[in-house]
Amino acid sequence: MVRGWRWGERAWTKEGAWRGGVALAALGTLALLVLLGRRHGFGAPEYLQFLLDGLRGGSIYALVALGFVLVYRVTGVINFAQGAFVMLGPMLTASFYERGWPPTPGLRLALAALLSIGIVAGIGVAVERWALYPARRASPLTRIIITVGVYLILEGAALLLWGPYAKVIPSFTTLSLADPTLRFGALRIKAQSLWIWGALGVSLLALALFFGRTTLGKAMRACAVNRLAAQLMGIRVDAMSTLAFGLAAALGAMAGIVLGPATRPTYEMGLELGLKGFVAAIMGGLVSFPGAVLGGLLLGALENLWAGVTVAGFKDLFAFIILILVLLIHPQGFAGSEAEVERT
Amino acid sequence: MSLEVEGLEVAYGAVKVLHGVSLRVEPGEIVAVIGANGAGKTTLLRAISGLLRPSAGRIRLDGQEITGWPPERIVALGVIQIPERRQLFASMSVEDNLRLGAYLRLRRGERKAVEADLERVYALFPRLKERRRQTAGTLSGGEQQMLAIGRGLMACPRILLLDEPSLGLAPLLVQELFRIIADLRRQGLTLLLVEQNARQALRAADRAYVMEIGRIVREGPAAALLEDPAIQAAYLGGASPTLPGSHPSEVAAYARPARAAASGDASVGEHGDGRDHASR
Amino acid sequence: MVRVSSNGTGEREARPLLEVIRVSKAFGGLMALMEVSLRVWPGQIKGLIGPNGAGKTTLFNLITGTLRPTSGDIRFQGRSIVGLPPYRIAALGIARTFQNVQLFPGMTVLEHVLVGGHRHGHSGMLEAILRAPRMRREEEAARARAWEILERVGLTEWADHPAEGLPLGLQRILEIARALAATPQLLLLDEPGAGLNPSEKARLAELIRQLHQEGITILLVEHDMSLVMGLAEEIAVLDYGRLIAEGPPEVIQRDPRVIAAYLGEEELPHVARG
Amino acid sequence: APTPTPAPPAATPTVAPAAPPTPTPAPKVGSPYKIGFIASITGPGASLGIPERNVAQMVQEQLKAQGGIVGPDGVRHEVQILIFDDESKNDTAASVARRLIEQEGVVVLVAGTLSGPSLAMVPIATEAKVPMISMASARAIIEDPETKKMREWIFKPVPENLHSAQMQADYLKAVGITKVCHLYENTAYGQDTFASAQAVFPQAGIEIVYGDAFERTATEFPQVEKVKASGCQAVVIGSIPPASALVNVAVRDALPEIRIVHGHGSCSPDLVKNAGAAAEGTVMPCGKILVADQLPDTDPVKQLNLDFVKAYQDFTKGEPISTFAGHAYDALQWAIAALKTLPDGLSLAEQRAKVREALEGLRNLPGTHGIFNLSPDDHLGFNYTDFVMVVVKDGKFQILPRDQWK
Amino acid sequence: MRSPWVGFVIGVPLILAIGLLEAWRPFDLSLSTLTGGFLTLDTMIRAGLFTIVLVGLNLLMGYAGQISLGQAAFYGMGAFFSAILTVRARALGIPPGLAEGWAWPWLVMFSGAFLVGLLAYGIGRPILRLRGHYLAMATLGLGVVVYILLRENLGLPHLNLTGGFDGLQGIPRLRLGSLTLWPAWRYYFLVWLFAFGAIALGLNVVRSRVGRALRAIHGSEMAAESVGVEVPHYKARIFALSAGMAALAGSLYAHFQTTVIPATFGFGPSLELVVMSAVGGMASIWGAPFGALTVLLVQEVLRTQLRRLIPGAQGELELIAFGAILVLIMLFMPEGLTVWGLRRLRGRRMARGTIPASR
Ligand SMILES: Nc1ncnc2c1ncn2[C@@H]1O[C@H](COP(=O)(O)OP(=O)(O)OP(=O)(O)O)[C@@H](O)[C@H]1O
Ligand SMILES: Nc1ncnc2c1ncn2[C@@H]1O[C@H](COP(=O)(O)OP(=O)(O)OP(=O)(O)O)[C@@H](O)[C@H]1O
Ligand SMILES: [Mg+2]
Ligand SMILES: [Mg+2]
Repeated sequence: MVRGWRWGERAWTKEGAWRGGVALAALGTLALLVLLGRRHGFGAPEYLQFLLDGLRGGSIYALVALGFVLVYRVTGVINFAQGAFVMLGPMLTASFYERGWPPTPGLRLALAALLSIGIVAGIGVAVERWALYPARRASPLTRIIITVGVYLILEGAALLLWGPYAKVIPSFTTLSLADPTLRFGALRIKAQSLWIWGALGVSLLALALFFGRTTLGKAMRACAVNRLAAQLMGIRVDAMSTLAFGLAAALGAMAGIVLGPATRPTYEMGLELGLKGFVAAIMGGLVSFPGAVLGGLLLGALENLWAGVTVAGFKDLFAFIILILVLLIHPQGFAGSEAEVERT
Repeated sequence: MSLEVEGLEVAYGAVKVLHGVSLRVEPGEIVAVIGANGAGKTTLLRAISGLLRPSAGRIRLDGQEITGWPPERIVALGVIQIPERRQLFASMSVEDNLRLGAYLRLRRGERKAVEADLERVYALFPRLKERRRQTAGTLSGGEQQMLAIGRGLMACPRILLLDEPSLGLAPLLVQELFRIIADLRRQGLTLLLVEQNARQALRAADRAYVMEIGRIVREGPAAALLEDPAIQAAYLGGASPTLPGSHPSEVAAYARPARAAASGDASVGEHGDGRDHASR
Repeated sequence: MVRVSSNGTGEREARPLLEVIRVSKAFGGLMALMEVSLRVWPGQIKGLIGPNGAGKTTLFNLITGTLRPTSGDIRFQGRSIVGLPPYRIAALGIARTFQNVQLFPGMTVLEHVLVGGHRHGHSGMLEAILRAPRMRREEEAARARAWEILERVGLTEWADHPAEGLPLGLQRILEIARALAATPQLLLLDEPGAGLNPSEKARLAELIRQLHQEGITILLVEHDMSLVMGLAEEIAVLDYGRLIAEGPPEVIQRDPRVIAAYLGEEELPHVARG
Repeated sequence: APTPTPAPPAATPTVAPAAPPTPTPAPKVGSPYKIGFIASITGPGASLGIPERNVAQMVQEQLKAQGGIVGPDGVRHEVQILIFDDESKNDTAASVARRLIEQEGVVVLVAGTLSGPSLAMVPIATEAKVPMISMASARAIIEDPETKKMREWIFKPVPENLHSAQMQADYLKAVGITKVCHLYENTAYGQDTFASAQAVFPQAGIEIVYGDAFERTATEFPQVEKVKASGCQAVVIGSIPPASALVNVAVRDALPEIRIVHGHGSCSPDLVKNAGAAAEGTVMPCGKILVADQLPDTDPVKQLNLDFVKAYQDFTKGEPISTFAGHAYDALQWAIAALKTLPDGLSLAEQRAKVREALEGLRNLPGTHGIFNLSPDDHLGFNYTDFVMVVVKDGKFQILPRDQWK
Repeated sequence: MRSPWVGFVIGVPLILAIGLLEAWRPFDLSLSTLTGGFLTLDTMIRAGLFTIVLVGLNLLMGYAGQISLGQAAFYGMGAFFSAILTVRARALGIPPGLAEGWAWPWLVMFSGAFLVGLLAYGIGRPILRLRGHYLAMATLGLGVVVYILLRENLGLPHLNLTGGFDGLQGIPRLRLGSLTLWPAWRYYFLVWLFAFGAIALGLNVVRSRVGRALRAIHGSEMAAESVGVEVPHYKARIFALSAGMAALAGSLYAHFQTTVIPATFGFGPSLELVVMSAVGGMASIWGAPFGALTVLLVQEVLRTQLRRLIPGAQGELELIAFGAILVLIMLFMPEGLTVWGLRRLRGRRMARGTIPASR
């Protein structure tokens, strides 16, 4: 047994120490956060507020990340156009809403949102049919670059259509610009946050159930894992990939729409959201829905905490350092249990 | 179910691999196809399944022409292939793999029957039951092969195309496999069997075809071929210096013409996209 | 308490080339290998057989450093190699082939063999950038060696061919060629016969025998009994991660446990020792 | 001093689009002049660059309608405005500038929506000896930050954050505030507002007790907690809508009573559109263009602004006016004014040199933001008192005269 | 590819001819007048700079198979290293005798490339343990981190080394003794000298033991290790080499543009580099100049010609058209221009350069 132990020791000095060190660094950062906050005299209410706000921002990242995961799971493509879908949703909704018909604002908003989601889903389908299906034999990187091209086209089109100015979507709760604030003691929660969390919860549940439990969901996953085998099972691989793009586009549009009242949508909002959503998806292991949500929430919360206690200019720096740390500790993302496995 | 292939020609890119292959499988029959490495056996099965689109020739199932159909339609007719190199869903669990085998049945709502079949497959391969939650990609080679076979069976085939099913199986399991094949046949299933283990294949089969460089060169009752000295020498292990395949450089030279430029599209068929249904 | 049977092989003077000492490997809760001990002597062809999932490939992965044992020690030439990265182990003179062929897509057959000879080169990045004379000399020598090896295994005609276009049987031969180019002392072959037809297997056996005569030690995993029994001087049998038998082929073939777990009642192939 | 235009007061030389072509009896026609116009039509600067581009197109039409410009020697010259997009990227800006200078032979560049691309074009214009008028605000564009000397060839008609900080300081002092928080967007513009405030406020006895940046795309503003903790009496926001509107909302939400002061970047109807009720009561220094209709009739730039706004809205079919459109207009007017001083028959190099001289000699030139007085030591020529303080009331911008500051 | 050096036989004279044309301007002809305004010397210089970066990137991505979405960061590091040490030389206390000599910028340039390479090696060891998308993400993160550090004055605002958002201006032109490498055509020769050097270097690497090892790593790390290829070393080294080349190009860029601004080196530019690499053909060294030239040229042509086709077309339509052209290129030449072109030239399908998904 002495030998076994000796080996164990060696394992510790290499892999273990490495991971331990990185984990220690992460803990240290967290301690630093608290320490820095003390400087401003922050107590629990402030931290809680940061956390709550961060969870809202994080929920948006999570919603965007779900779209990435959806497409990746089915087609093996990282869809950089996802950000554009997120942008198109609220931009379309706002412009339909501005039309002023039907006169009932609530109905108008609901109709506008539904119509927009439908249109964006259609765009998603079109993108898959016309730009990705013809390239189904090309390498993943080639297809990823195609999605970059698609992003540029959609962004350019939005700029042409709507100009560079921000649009306004009314708060879902009041149907006016002002979003009510719910106060719990010193804590403030925007009413729109509840909508965002609701949308996230519903989407996550729906996706997890669909992909985890239904045959169709599993079949969609199978397409990306082994295309040839999927065909041999009688799965219509091409239809699945189209469906995935349509769904992801609709999901992205929905994310953008619930985010709409919390921000002011512009034609270029897709880039930043797409990037953060991508980060969240990767942190979650790229194929896991709960992982992506966890990734998004974690990213949002930490980012906001950091911005709250230190200089905000470094917010993104912090986010990406966290990302790199997560990847180094867990090279497959922290929820990547279902990650691709290869064996001799 | 009967299968009829007539004058089939298939090419990878510009390189023709099958030069007019014709064969028949009668209902309830086991037909074996044997041949050297690279003769085109796998290509033939892929074409039948619709994964590759033939440039000429016909494929008929029970008299109905299915040439050029997309694979999902062919699979829906009950033509199930257990492909070469297993082609598992590597990152999914063993059980998910098996269930996906029954994808079309589940879509049709045959939930009960599928569950029953799942148990039957587990009974055939207890190892798989032990490992039902394990990721398919981490199974051992032989376990993977069992899974591939089990997955094929889950589809409740009417005609089963087997591409080297004994690859990587331990001797005991190879015996088991051929027992299963015999069983299936008894149940009325039609089988087309491609094997390197030619002796076993010929023993199990009713009739057999011998393929060389994309052509059928012999056919006949399996028992007769098994006895044929030329066949024995070439494919059953009795090496004789006069036959192709007896010396390294000769085999290489022998297979060469078919392949001289075949590499052009090497990745096409591998990934199941050799066919081209880009008709939309 | 190292338990290595040397039945029928007599006393050995030299120390074992490879020594696997009470090695275990767990995947999560699953014990793929349990306290397996094994010795491979210089110049031996040793067979390793066992039912599917017995842990043969896992053992190969442990020896070559692709996986780390959960406990136990592995020694090569008396020196522990546990914890070394695979390339260091390869540099010590252990080469292998893979059960699921592992090729370099896009590279030709010749290039595969050249990569195999990688460890004999010494020129680094800088010399490559500058195309230093030493590098060119090395390159020439490496090519000559690669051609030699291709000739031996009969792949010369395919030299400039992308490897992924080869039929499976030749791909397996190519893997052996690639491993040979590393001039290993110990060669691990994982089911080299799978997917070959009988006459091709015969050629394979011939090749393995030749290598043996050249003094390369071989550890062979194979399910084709006529192949292993014909080649191996000694056979170890794994079942469910445990070593259940070890000895010369004649003995193993008759071992009831091996028959029950692995061989079945099929007529045993005629064993011709050469 | 070469006052550029002849007769009717310099105020409305080229504005009226409907004005009939000058009835000068068949003047000689000289070679056309080219103005290179580079704006950030796409990319992050698009919300600034697109109005600028619109102005360039509008001015081009006006010039066409007028049949070009007439030099001091009575020779008529066509003027072409070559419009290019720099994609908000420095490299593209530099590349396009080189192309315009070398291939197209422009006499003067009106170039740069953002400070980055402007700065990238500075060395190119300087080396090629081409006068360049930027539409961005950073001081470093016209002044070398190391030597504090004017850059010989570079001009800009855009007030700086320094100016608006002075105005803000005046205001804060007048209303008796000594402790402020400063929130700025994390862009070149935002950082500059902060630097300017740091330079100006202390002199007026105002302390910045807390200052921090936020991302332009942020949806959450944890900085608000620190504002609360710092105990400041007012929040100064250095940002551009929609970001400035979102911060405004967040601050208002957490601190319903605190005074909010914006910078001139927020002078756009977008602020009100995006912030809604939260914008009520906020004040900010703005160029006069925003509230031209409220200016007293005596104001020398009132008419010019009214005409410009009308022309712009006619041309763009009702786009809201923005200060950036005003900057582009001023920049083009400077260029045209300078071109008008050129006699016919000069070489390109001579034309460029002459235009540069003419630009340095512009005096009392009315523009959308005030009266400009340029000199070799001042390539901007703006006086911060030309800003007006405005307050948002009932969703509208209203002038807040000094005597009403409280 | 029998002899990849054929490229030089065509490329070098062409580049020389263009340079001489610009230097002498016979009959007032210039590159741009000859090409109808499509191609300018400026574009050629930029293409040369990107070629240097892309050769490194192709080695890293096309050959070794390690994706980098943060290459612009190394480009930026080189640029800022040169900028800071020349513009801020005095403030940093470098003796004027040294800092004002003509050799100083060159010294800075080469040591910058070396240091950036060294740094990349250090970063590469841990990061390159990641694979596929995870690696892509980590390099993307790295790029963003570097960009923010440049933008935020390395976190040391009081030193103001990088000049923040506005960056640094007034970087001197390069000199060789008393010869200033300017006007543009002189610099053009310098840049393309380096570019061809990079190509030659890249070709040498590819056709060597090292190059083979890299491709093997791309194909199967496990198999490569099994024959003794020191996978981590090679990955880190090629990462360092590509970073060093990017840094060198960055320095050259700084002396060309004379201003450096952090936004030039963010995520967008990194992505653009990958696009250029893919358009040119990742798995080929000659893809580098073709990719750079094609992308730049398409942009230029759109910028100058689209308005002729569609009156009033500007930025927005350029963006759409560029996106569309990118999609079309990738649809019809999925392996990039070079591979596609070579196939056409040889009139037969040659071996696929890209590596199919390993399933
Ligand atoms: N994807 C492909 N691209 C190009 N050529 C291919 C492809 N797949 C197979 N080939 C070539 O087609 C020929 C027939 O191959 P096939 O796989 O059908 O043979 P096989 O009889 O199944 O051989 P094996 O016994 O090795 O499985 C061979 O020459 C092979 O090299
Ligand atoms: N990564 C892993 N996770 C979980 N189980 C694993 C993993 N790798 C291997 N196993 C299990 O360990 C056991 C031993 O596998 P191994 O591949 O060594 O078998 P083998 O003897 O080579 O079998 P075969 O003859 O089928 O190739 C198998 O049951 C396999 O499922
Ligand atoms: Mg086959
Ligand atoms: Mg195995």
